[in-house]
Amino acid sequence: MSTSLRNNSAVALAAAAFVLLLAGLTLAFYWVPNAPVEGFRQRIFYIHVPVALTSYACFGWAAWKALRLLWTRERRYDLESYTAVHMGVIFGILTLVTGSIWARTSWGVWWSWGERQLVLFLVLFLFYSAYFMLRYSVEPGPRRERMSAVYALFGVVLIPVSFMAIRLAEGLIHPVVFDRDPSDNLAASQLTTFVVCFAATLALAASLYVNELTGKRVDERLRELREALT
Amino acid sequence: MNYLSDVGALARKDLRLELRSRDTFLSMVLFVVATLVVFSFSLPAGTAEEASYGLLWVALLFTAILGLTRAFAAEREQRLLDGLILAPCDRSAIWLGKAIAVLAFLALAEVVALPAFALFFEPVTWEVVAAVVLANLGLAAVGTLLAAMAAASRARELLLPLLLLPLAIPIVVGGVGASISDDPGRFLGFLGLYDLIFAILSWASFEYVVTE
Amino acid sequence: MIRARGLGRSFGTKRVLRDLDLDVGERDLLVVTGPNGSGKSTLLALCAGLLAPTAGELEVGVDRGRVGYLAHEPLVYRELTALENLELYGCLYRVPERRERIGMLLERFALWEARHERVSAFSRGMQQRLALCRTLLHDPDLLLLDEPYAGLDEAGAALLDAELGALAGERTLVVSTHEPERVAALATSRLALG
Amino acid sequence: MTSAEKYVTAAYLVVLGVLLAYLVIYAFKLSRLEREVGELTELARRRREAEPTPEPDREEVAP
Repeated sequence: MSTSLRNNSAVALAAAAFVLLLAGLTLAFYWVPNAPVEGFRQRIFYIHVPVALTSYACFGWAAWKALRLLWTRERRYDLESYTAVHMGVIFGILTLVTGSIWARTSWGVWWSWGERQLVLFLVLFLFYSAYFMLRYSVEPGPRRERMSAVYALFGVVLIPVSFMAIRLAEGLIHPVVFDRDPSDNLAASQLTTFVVCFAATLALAASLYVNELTGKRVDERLRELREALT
Repeated sequence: MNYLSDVGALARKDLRLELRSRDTFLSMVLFVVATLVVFSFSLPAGTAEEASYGLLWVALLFTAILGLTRAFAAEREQRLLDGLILAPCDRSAIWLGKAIAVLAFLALAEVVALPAFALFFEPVTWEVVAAVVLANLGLAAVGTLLAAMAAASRARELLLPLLLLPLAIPIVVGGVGASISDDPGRFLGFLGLYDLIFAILSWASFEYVVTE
Repeated sequence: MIRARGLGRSFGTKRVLRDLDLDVGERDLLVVTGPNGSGKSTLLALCAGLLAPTAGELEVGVDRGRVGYLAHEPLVYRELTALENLELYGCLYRVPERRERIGMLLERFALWEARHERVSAFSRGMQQRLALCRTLLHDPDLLLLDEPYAGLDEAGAALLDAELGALAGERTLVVSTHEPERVAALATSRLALG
Repeated sequence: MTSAEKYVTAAYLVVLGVLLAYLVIYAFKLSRLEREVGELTELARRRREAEPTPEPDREEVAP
């Protein structure tokens, strides 16, 4: 894409993210009524679940870019996959933090093995930290790009598999907690707030992704320039 | 037919190398028995019997990691992977040959480990044996691919456990579940599904890990 | 057989090969010379397909089953015997009448007596000769020899001279060496790197 | 503020905090890039003064 086109879309993304975030916050705090049972603390739901879903989206995007790298051997996909994984991990950390705060309000403990999604994010966090360890311990070049791509693909396959494992582990290895599935009995107003918040976090992730990608591209171009000059 | 003869030749080579040096296999057997003994000291008297099955699976997992760290040792020290990659055979044959060798070492170590476990802790039911067999397949499949990745990196011995442990969590869940649950079928089915998915994924992606 | 345009390769930030154009015909013998670290081995590894170019493009007219590659390392298992190594590669390269061909090569490179000995017991020269057997085992159309004379004594070097003499004009050869005069007579083209 | 409200605001503030931290790290990265560009332009200028005529860069194969 020509740089002017890219700049405009980056600005558009940032603006969209800002507007949606603002809308999401006001809706979540002021417009939507308190949930019948949980009352005020249910409002964490409007940040915790959108951030979690955005994290999944980032990992999915990273796997998609990785697949294209392996398929078309075009080297620019490596940076895109790497940035997407980086985004996924940042939102993963946010999910873990907001999730443990939610566990604190609901069950008075900072961590509960019964909350499936939290446990899954812990597994994914471990997995993708190893992704960065892999990247740092291999020389930059085609070999590292392909290995990172393969590992990112394993990651996205691991998400459903380990979710099944965690579900199987309930009651036998981990304690069962009455786990009200957050997205099933939502009133209309709660649903709209959730959708706006989700769109906001997605736009935010996309905006950060585009900026960081540009930063990494400049980094690489500078390295080539340095190579050409020395 | 050629593919199988390649895999056979590669697996025979690994087994012959192991018979000559005998270091990987013996160290795995001693490691698993020593780990079980250490674990026996780690459980307070009152804990439930099921806890010991958990120890068995942790011991098996780390024995597998020990074996996998040695998997590409010869290829890495003498830079032999280049020779194997240049051969016209499908590169996944290298993965399958190595996975079969790792599987053999794991099985041999478990032939000693399971009776030792039965002696020290709880009886080994057929569900446990079935789960161990399925877990071996999964560990060998994914572990061989990750060992090839680690072999190409600087921090080899450190990187392999980091790469493998998150991917091994479903195997441990399936294994422990099959050992202590009164309905082991679900867990064995899950282990089978895991093996199928990750064996195919490892088989397909090995080529991209060892070449440029 | 080999065509390179603007070929480049860098490892991380270090650029080893830069903007290289190269044409090697079917029956040519290209001698590659240059100081250490000038990219000779990298060029051969690129032609063998072990490394991917990070700049420009490279075409090799034959698939990897018809390429013989002799690297710095012998690429044989130290704990296996000479025979076992060649049998492994014979199987992987699908060499017809494998036994006869292995026997003939071992004899030609004076390794027949040591065929049941482990490579770990071999001297540097014997390992180099075994590596040559491995390279020639499947009768390749393209031979990439990275400093083939390294470690060879006078007798070994004479064996190699005879071998190269027989192959020159029949096959495509790319030989990187620090003693170009040994192959000067056979060379059809020359490339000085670095 | 009830304890629930404290926790909810804490959750949103944490998210904001992490984003601000991300921006700070990104700012450091930008300043590093800026310094690097400065170095390279300096390098380029020195190189242009050293060799007024650019020498050929391609290695031809001697027949």
